[in-house]
Amino acid sequence: MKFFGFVIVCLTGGLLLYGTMDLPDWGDPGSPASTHLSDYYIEHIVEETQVPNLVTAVLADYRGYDTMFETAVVFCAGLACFLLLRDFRPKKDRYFRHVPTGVMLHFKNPQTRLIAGNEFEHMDKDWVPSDMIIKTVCRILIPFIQIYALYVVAHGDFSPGGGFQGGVIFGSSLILMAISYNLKTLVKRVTEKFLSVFAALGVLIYVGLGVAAMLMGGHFLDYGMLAPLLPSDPGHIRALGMLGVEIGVGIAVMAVMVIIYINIVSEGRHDEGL
Amino acid sequence: MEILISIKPLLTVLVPLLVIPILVSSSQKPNVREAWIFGAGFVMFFLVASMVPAVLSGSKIVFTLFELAPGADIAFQVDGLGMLFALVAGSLYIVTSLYSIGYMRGLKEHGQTRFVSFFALAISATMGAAFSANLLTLYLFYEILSLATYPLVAHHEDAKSRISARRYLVFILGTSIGLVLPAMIYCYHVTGTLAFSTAGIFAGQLSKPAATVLLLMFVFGFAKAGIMPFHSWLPAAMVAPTPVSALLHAVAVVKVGVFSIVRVITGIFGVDLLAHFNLGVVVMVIASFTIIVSSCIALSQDELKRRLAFSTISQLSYIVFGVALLSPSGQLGGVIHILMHAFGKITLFFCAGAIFVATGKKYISQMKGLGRQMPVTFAAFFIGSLGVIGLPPTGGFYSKWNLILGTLEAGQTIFMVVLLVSSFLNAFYFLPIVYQAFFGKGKDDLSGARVKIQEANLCLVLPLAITALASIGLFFFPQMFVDLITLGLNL
Amino acid sequence: MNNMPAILVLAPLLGAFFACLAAWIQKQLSYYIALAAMAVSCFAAVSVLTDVITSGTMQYRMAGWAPPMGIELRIDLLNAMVLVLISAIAFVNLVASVKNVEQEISDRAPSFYVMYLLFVVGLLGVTATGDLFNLYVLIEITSLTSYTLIALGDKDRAPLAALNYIFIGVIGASFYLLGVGYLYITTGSLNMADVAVILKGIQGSSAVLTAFILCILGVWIKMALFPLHVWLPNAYAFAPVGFARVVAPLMTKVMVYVMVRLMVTVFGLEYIFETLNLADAVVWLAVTAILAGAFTALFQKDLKKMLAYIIVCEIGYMVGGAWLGNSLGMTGAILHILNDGLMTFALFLAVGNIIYMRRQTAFSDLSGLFAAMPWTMAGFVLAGLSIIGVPPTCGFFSKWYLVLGAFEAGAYHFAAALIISSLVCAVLFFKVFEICFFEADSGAGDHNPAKVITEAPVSMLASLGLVSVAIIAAGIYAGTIVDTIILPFLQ
Amino acid sequence: MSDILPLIVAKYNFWLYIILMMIGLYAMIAKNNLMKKLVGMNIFQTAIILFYVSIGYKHGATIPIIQGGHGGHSAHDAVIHAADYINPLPHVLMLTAIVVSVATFGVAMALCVRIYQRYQTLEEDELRMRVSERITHE
Repeated sequence: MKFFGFVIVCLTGGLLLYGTMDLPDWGDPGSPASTHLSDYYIEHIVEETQVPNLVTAVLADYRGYDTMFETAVVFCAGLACFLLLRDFRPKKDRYFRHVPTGVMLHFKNPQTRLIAGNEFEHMDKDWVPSDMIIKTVCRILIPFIQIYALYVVAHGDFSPGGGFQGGVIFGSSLILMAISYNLKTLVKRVTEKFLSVFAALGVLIYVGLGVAAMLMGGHFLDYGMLAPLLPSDPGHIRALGMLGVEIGVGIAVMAVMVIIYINIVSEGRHDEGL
Repeated sequence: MEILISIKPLLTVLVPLLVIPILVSSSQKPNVREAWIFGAGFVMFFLVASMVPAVLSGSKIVFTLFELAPGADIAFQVDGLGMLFALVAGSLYIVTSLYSIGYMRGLKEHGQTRFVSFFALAISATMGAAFSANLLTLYLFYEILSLATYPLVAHHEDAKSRISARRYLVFILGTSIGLVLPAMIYCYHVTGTLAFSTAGIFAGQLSKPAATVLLLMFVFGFAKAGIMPFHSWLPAAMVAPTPVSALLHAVAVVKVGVFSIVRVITGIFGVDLLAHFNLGVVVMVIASFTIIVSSCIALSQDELKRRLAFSTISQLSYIVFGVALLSPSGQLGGVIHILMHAFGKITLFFCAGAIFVATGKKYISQMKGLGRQMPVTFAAFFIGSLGVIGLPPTGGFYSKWNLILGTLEAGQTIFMVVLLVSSFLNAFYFLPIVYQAFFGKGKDDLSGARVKIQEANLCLVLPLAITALASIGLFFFPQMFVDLITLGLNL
Repeated sequence: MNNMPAILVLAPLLGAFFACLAAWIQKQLSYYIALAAMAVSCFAAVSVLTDVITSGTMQYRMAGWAPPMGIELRIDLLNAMVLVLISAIAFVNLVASVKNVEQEISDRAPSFYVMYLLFVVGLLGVTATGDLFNLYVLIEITSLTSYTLIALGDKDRAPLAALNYIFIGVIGASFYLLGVGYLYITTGSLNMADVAVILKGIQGSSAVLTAFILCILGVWIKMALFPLHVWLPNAYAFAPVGFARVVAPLMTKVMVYVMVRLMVTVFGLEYIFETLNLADAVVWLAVTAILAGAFTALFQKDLKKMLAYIIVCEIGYMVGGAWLGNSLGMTGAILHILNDGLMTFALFLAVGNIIYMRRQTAFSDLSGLFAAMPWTMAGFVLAGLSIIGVPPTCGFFSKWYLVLGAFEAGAYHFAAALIISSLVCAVLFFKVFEICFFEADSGAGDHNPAKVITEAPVSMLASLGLVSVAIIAAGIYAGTIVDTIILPFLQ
Repeated sequence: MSDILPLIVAKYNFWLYIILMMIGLYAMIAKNNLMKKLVGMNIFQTAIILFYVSIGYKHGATIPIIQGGHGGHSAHDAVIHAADYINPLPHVLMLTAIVVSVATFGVAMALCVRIYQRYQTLEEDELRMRVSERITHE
């Protein structure tokens, strides 16, 4: 296999290198890639959409159709992890800790129930007491991370950023919570239903905006047609549409990141894990 | 020539097809089912018969169903040749239906509904083949027929029928896909048409080697015609119930194979082209070989149905042989042999089946003295034998006569010898059976006591009597069929 | 403005998310939403097809931007036809599979339907789009969903098969992406029509050649052309049957469509056949694919595996046909996209029915199926005959064009491969038929030889019946399809 | 040789990414451990992303965010020169490609977890052995 792989790699690499011979030089401002579409975008986008961040404008408007499917891909990934890993059967071996005394109890029969209320805590097998410093630092940090995430989403039009980036940052704040406390803390706050509804809802906001434009008589995703619906001056309407779309993307990405994380670390049981 | 557009040929094909759902739904009521079969059979036959006057007056009935590409469509045409074949198949279907009722019920066979349904499908495909206007349509029905007969051959669902059915399929499907299909597409590639025309479709676009290869691909490819070495499916297929052997393996299936070869020789290549390249002789050599060898093999068979099968193989080659003579009398003799042999051979098969139902005997050596027990059956058998050998007063005489005339016309005296020798062989393997049946002494009647007449039931005896009489009738009134062939082949 | 092209893709997309939300209210709801969404999509596809036939190519500007700047859906005759095929098969399969899904993945059925819809969205999007990069994104949606759904099948082996599929699929998609990158560098555009115009001026460039090879290689990997097919048999055989039924007929066919699209629309046939000298090599590759697929199928002992290798073989047909370099071959390849979609779908529908009743598809588990499930087997036989290429089923007619194209191109080896694979397929299918027909069902018990019919539910049978009718109809109207859709497209 | 060197220098970005790509591809084909294959897959995809992003670069241009474009009216005041900003399109495309590769990676990871749960290994040869063992056991 190694030799076989080497041959394939050499052939492919050779082909790719052969192809570069006729490519324009790196950074050549006159190359087709930098002139044909690129010039149009750079010169007309601000005029047409009032959005200075060209990447956002192309992403959410000119190639918004692509981006919609990109969000659908994210959704797919989340759903895939759920489908492949989610395991509803209760685990056979369960561990409980008696909080006041710190004694560990090991249950081998999944049917057994503990009568005592709040004194017992469901534990991982290899449970380590959470560190005070980490807990505290994270507790302080998480809200700021989340605010920053919202900022990144909201400011995608003007500065680097956008729905994907914001969504990932928000999702990672939740993951940080799971890491610093434990998975159960996260699952208790952010339920599975919440996540899956948000994942679908996020994409639905995107598609819905597009369909709304279609219902208003325009093409799919033609935000300009939303003018009568949104309280803004007509010049800004495309930017607003893009913002709406970015919010949808952000929600979906956030939810999916957390879904993937939870399912993979707990092997689909949503109880124990990192 | 007048061209009439009529839906009748399509209807002829559709009638047996449409009756199949009814047959399936009435599987619990055998009498109702059988009534529908007869209904369909008669309607079909009258449809065919109603077209006879038009065809005899020199018109051609056409109907195009679907167009695939220019020159290659699914289309029907009724000319003399197709009409002859359709008349044979249509009339014998009715007779065979009657016979199969007696046979299947007599033996209490299983799966009768499946049997009659596929039987109807097979006859529908036969009609379609008879009325095909071009090679594509012919191929279509040829394939449908192959597949429709598969469950009939495999009817007994045991190990023996499994092997036979497999062999049947390998030969029939293998040759048609492996040889006919590429040859046909090549023809279309060269000429852009597949429609039959008496002048041939090639118009000088073919070199001699290419023509030879194509011709051989067609002759061997239509393996239903049983040209050696692609013949061995036919004896194997005799495991099927006798009505199947009778109608399909003496009339419909094998004759479709021969009919296809006739069509290819007269309609695709054209007599002139073959005469020009002198290719008729090639086919004649192959056919002669098959005639002689299979006759010899037939001599050595003890199972009656197998002997009949080998006889069929040799008789089929007569037809191919006659057409390949490329002379008017030869072609007339060959094509009319489709008719004459059909009536003769089906009588023989009916007799074999009747003997099996009445006495359970399959082997010739067991049949000594049986003629006194079943006189009608063996009388019919005698007439059938005469028809196949080609002796008066049966129609077979007429075809043999014309074949021999044809060899003289074409100046192929050597091949006349082939015909004569094989006729002797035919006589050798048929007449002793009849002689032994009437005058031989079986084990049972050593005592010499008078044997009680014990025929099979009426459903079996009536059909074989009808076909035997028809065989004699054809000797006296062949003129209509001669006209059909003359018109069809432009002789 | 006609929004149908967008609706066609969006209906299942919206359906997917609504189905996901609805599952939290009532599990059954998601199935009905999926069904409704596919019905809408199907209707839109048909309406688009009729519009395209009457008034020519449709363009739909996403977000209202003119083509090279924005993304457009460009629907001409070719993709309109494929769109109808995809949406119809996906819809019918949804009807047929509900019971299979209940049986195999009952606890997460709603998620299955959501994934299923997204998969169909991907296929429809790939077919409808006129943008090279958009094509990539949509290919990834189909791939991602199919990885997941395949992994839901056989508990032990499906995840491994799916992971292998991921590795190879990612390489394929990445190759395509790289190819698009090279194209983008050299042309500066991503719109297919725009790229095609620019490419005309720079045909000699090594970068364009590299782009072409990369794109085509990527698509070949995705469509499992031999020897890049290693992922396919396991992936399709271990997938849950509700999904295997739709991925097997559609995934490879859509990739063939992408190849044809790249060849005809983007790079141009002139460039491929006149500037490059690859056609001969590719036809030889196709020949190898056909033979390897067919002969490997011979050694399989499981029905699903056997069908998977037949798919590999059929891919060879289409690739070879498309690369013959004449319009007949291309016609055959395009027609075969439609026909093979239908045939494979019918086969897998039948397999689904068998699995529903028997749970297994190893050959040893198939005994007595004709008696137990006559209707399912009737559909299976019809589809099998179509794969073999027996008229009047549709498989014959695409083979007709392919062989004709092979003759015209002088590629006799390709014609021979087609014929040989037909013969091998005949052996394959009749092997299965024999097992189902002759071998008595061991499970039924000896005391009960009377045949008990244990058929699949009506919804599954009705779907199979519908597809069987479609197979015949596609065969009968093959000429019409070619005249109204394929030939106008190629001109 | 003297011809090739300037060629390489002028297009060294492509050469680097192609080498990186090939490293990833090699790992995907030749490595025995499924996780390593996944890592190879990621390297491969990342190299493609870099390849694309490098297309967008223009000498003497800055990131594609128009200076003072915010507010709607200022766009008319300042004339925008295409040469001042790099090409935004490859970035857009790659944002999509990144998401796709992340999603694929997620699914592949989930599959690895499934496989590990079932077979307790991710080494390919061992997996093959265990699968065939299982089949012969039946």
